Amino acid sequence: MIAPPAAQDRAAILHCMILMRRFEEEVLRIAQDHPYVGRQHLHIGHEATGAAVVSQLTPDDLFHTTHRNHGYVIARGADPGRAFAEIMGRKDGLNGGRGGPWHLCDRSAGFLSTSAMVGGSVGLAVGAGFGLKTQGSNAISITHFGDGTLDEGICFEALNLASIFSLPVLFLCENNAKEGQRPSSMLAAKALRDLPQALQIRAIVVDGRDADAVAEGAKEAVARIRGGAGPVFLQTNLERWPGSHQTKPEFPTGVTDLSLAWEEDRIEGKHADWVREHDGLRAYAKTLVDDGSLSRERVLEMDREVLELLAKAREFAEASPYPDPDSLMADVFA
Amino acid sequence: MIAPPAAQDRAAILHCMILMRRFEEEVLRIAQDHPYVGRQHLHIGHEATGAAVVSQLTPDDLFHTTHRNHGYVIARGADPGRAFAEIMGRKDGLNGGRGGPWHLCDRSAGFLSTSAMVGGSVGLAVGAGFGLKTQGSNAISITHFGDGTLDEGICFEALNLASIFSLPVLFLCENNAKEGQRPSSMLAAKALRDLPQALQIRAIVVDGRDADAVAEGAKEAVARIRGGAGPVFLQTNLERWPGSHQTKPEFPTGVTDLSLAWEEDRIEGKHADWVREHDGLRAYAKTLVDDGSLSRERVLEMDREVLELLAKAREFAEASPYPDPDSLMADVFA
Amino acid sequence: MTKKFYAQALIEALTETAEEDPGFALIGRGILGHGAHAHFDKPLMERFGDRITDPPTSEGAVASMAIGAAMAGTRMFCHFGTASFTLEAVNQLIHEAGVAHSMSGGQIKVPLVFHMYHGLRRGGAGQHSSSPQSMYANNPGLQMIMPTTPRDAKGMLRAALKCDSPTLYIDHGALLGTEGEVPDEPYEVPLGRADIRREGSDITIVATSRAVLWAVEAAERLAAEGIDAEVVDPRSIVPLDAEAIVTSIRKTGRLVTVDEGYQMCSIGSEIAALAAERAMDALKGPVARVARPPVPVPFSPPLEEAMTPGPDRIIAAVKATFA
Amino acid sequence: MTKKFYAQALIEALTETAEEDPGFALIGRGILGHGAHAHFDKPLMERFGDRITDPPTSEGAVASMAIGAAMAGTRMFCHFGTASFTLEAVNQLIHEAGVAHSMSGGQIKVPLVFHMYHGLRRGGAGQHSSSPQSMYANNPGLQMIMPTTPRDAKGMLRAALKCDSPTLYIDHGALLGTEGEVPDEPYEVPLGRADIRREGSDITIVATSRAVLWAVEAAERLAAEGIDAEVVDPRSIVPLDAEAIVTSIRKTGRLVTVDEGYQMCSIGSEIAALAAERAMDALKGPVARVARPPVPVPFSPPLEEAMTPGPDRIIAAVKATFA
Ligand SMILES: Cc1ncc(C[n+]2csc(CCOP(=O)(O)OP(=O)(O)O)c2C)c(N)n1
Ligand SMILES: Cc1ncc(C[n+]2csc(CCOP(=O)(O)OP(=O)(O)O)c2C)c(N)n1
Ligand SMILES: [Mg+2]
Ligand SMILES: [Mg+2]
Repeated sequence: MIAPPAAQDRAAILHCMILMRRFEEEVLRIAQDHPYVGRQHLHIGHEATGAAVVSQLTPDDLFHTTHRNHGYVIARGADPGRAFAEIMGRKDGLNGGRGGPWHLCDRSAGFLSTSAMVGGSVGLAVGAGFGLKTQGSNAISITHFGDGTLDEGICFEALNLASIFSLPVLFLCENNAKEGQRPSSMLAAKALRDLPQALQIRAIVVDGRDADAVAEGAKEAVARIRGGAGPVFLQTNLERWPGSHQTKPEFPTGVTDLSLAWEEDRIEGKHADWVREHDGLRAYAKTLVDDGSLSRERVLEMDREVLELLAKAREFAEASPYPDPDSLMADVFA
Repeated sequence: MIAPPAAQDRAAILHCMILMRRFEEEVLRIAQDHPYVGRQHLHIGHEATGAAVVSQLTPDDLFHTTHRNHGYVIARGADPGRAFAEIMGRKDGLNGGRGGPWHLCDRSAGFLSTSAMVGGSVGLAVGAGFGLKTQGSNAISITHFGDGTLDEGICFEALNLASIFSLPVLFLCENNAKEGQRPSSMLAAKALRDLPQALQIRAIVVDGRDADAVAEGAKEAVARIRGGAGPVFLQTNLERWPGSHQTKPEFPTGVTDLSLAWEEDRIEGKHADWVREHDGLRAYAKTLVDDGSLSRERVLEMDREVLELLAKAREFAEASPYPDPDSLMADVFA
Repeated sequence: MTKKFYAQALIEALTETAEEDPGFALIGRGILGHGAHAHFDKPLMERFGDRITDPPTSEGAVASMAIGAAMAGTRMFCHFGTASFTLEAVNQLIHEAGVAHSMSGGQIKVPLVFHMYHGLRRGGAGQHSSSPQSMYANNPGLQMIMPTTPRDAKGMLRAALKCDSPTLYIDHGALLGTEGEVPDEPYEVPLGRADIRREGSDITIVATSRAVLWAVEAAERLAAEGIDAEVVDPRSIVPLDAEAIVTSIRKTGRLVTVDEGYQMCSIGSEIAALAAERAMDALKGPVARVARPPVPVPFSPPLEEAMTPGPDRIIAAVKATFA
Repeated sequence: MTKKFYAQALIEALTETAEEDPGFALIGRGILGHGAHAHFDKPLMERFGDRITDPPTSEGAVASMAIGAAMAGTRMFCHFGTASFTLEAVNQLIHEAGVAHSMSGGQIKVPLVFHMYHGLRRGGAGQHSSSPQSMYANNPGLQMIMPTTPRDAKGMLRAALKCDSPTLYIDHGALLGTEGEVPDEPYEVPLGRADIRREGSDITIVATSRAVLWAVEAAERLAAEGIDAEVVDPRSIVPLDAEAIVTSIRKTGRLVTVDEGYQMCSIGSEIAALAAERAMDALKGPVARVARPPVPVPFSPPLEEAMTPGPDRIIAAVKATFA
């Protein structure tokens, strides 16, 4: 496994964000080229949250993820070729083709499972926290999930368990509620954090598009949890990418053009607002270039490196065969 | 069906409380005489809450109750003989012997069902509220449940639904948490009301042993709900009756002696504290006698009337035959 | 009679019920799913959109809400989407809806239809492919319908919506786009009566839901090889028309069952057991079941395909009973 | 060998596992219920009470907690109490524990035993009498054991606790007070092997859990009437020892199944289906199933009694197969 990006390194966070973005763009192309690949829940637009949180973790920390998990798996160092292969149902996929786009799992990168049942990962992550605590481990358990997940009773129960037993769990809520159409959550609470707070769980709310803000919030959260102070609810506010449709995502904002970070007047089209205000990747590239952390050239070079890596990864995946139907009954029991 | 006690009538509330208490004492004797009757979750000690809340309702209001529901069914006017018969599994039982002690149901008294699945009645009552609202009815839906019920995810979900759809539901939480031993709830919240409040449900907390306080709280709650302002969470704080053991309740406080209301120095024994501080029935009898609302004689007379009624009811139940085994397959479908 | 899509027929049943009963209410969005035939819900949405409540992702409480409302006298239709999600509401379906009438000694009625899409759907993988019909059928008090033609979809849903018992309507998304004749005048198809989808004399194939389409296809192909199969579609699982099924088995002397769900303790097992109990003396060969093998549904297309109990596997099973 | 109560044997399996594996953890209180044999949990509570977590009434999240901890490498035992309550955790059992290993391509292990008490228990009525074994068996990825002797309880629980797949241990409270010989040395009883509880030549009775006691009683009484019944106890339902069951049916030529749960789509249906598939040619009479009729469990003692598939009903069913 590839090591996760060096902690606290802002350039590494940006690099990770580019990787996450380009990975998902390629997934969308894969879905267009191979119609059977099915529904995709892309992580586009969540990169600042994902990369910044991952930057605060150690390889021993354990993840339970949801249907919208590609970004995390890649950010933690899973092989992109095997990830593409999994999304395509191929033999060399991370799960041998059994999981597909909703269930990418790489145990060596710290992933225990991906539940696409809304609320599933929250309960399981509390269990991983219980296991780690029982084992006397210093690692923590992380689960990310959407705002809509708070509607499910199991999520409430899980938060309560984590709080009563003071378990080392980071509840990372990616709140992409404002999608213009129907919100993914229908919660009577004034604010999402009112729920964990009612259960005496410390809640931290940050701007999920701002990688620096997320990294800071995650740092505080992880320090608390690792210090034994119990679970933390970290809510990152995001706005859903305009291309994310439940059945068929599209490219209404076009393929990412990183030079828009410094050529802002070129941003146009129906969704220019999203790119200008909600695209955390563009914003972070601009921040790092503006404050002199990175040159424009280095940013574009990173992007080229990522694209090359992913081109090879896609080739690997395309070349991978389907699993042999005779293997159908493998791995039912351990 | 017998009409519920005249609203706001304190003497009627006391009368109802005596009925509830004596009914449960008889149930305990029935359980001793007929060992098969099984587990009993008696409502003893909750009378002030039950009678006072019922006094604020109209016959059209609909109830969903839990395993600890005898008091409510009797207070709303169900026939005590048929209730005893049900507890004994007899043909003339309210449910024809199919429900038994946990599931007393009398549709004509406004009961829709009794769920002994913790949290079950909460979800169903939200449904009844939805139904009533859809029907344009002026009636409200009531569910009572224990503090432990808040542990269940379905309860959380149901509170949320009631709040988002602003349904006419009274959530009556009989908080008997302090039982000395293991609490029935294991909630990380500082106070139970933090949960409904996080979901923007108005919460009212009263001393559940004080019938006047409960009646006042219930009056406010019912007025709000009937006025269309959405659900209310009414929490009544109680302390569990010392005789309530999960498998086999006992009489450690003895059979109720109402003259202890004014002969307090006769209160003795291991559980004297419970009788002195937590027996809402004794307290209310004392209050009404002390403030001149009722004479001691009238209180004792009420008690005698109730005992007579229940003695006949018990006779009726004992005389009722078991259902014919040939009727086994009746009433599976409507 | 007019030729209509299954999706249209289903919506007609709801629209007619809404017309007739001003109290009728619906919970759930996307009644026709998100596929090519979803737009057929328009007649319902336009006229009765205000009767439909869009709930949060809270299957347990949503089921309870429908049950409680039905108990309070509102006739309900509750749509769950993917049947897999109903596994969050099992306790409510079985221990509340299923027992209410009986446990109250017949006092309480639950006029309610739960609708859900079961089955393999290409890419649903291990968590979105559930066919829970056999699990639910193991419990008392819940009617269960699985119509497979537009005519039956409308007629059985109408019948279920008229009665006062809770009914699970377990549907398959692949049926929405099938076409068939639907009566123009009002009608109902009573529950508990099987339909012979194809008459035959050599073997009985009992299949349910989408698997009926596979069974009919298999029967046509078998006919070309000289095997004349009878295809029985129970249509309603609870109550089950055991009489008609047993009559067909006794007539042909052979039985293959087809079940899109897992095999163990399935509707297929139940039908095979009926044969063993009531047609043993008439059987000329071993019974065979075609169903999912016991492995979580894999995402990979060829693996999912390999576990699908489609026409090829049915034909192989039929031939094996003659071996 | 020492004569012990089933309750003792069960606790010994847990105690020995706790001794061997310092990481082994338990969730749930009242492992032996609240009856006369509950106190036999003392050896476990005294030595390993600190390994046991007492959870809130949150079945779904409690199941998830056990599953997640097992995924993270902690060997778990999770006690649910009454099996009816697990209906709040169906999604977690089936869609998380059951699919994790397969869906991850074999990467994730779930070393976990879920324990619960199923069945009729006098007065459990419609919500506390569930026998969900058939429902769970319809799904892949979950092992299922239902031992009926103290020896099997200890040996199979030990075996299940040693393996890395999730197992449902579906128990009956009435077994806790039964006695039997238990080996003194460490041992395991492997999953997937049926036990012939009584040899016989005239008919095979396949029963599970408490129903094995009824079947043995019925067999003794039938012997007095000249019918020599063989009683087969599958012990493990998943994996099922179909071979042994079919061999016995082929030997005797007759079959009665006994299932304390409901009949439709039950383990009894499954066994009858196996007979129809693999022993048809050896059968001398119709198969019969004895199980609960499809009515929610009534509280009233004579009604509950009337639906109990006890020795009388087994004997009647056996005789019917000879008619
Ligand atoms: C138990 C369950 N119910 C319903 C669904 C269907 N579903 C898939 S994603 C989704 C919305 C989840 O919203 P959120 O948690 O905010 O995640 P987002 O997709 O917005 O990132 C729903 C309802 C499901 N997968 N599982
Ligand atoms: C779903 C479910 N889980 C567990 C139980 C077992 N149980 C019966 S009563 C009870 C405690 C309920 O506590 P509370 O709601 O406070 O009611 P109380 O008995 O204290 O009045 C429990 C856990 C159950 N009946 N249903
Ligand atoms: Mg969301
Ligand atoms: Mg309580």
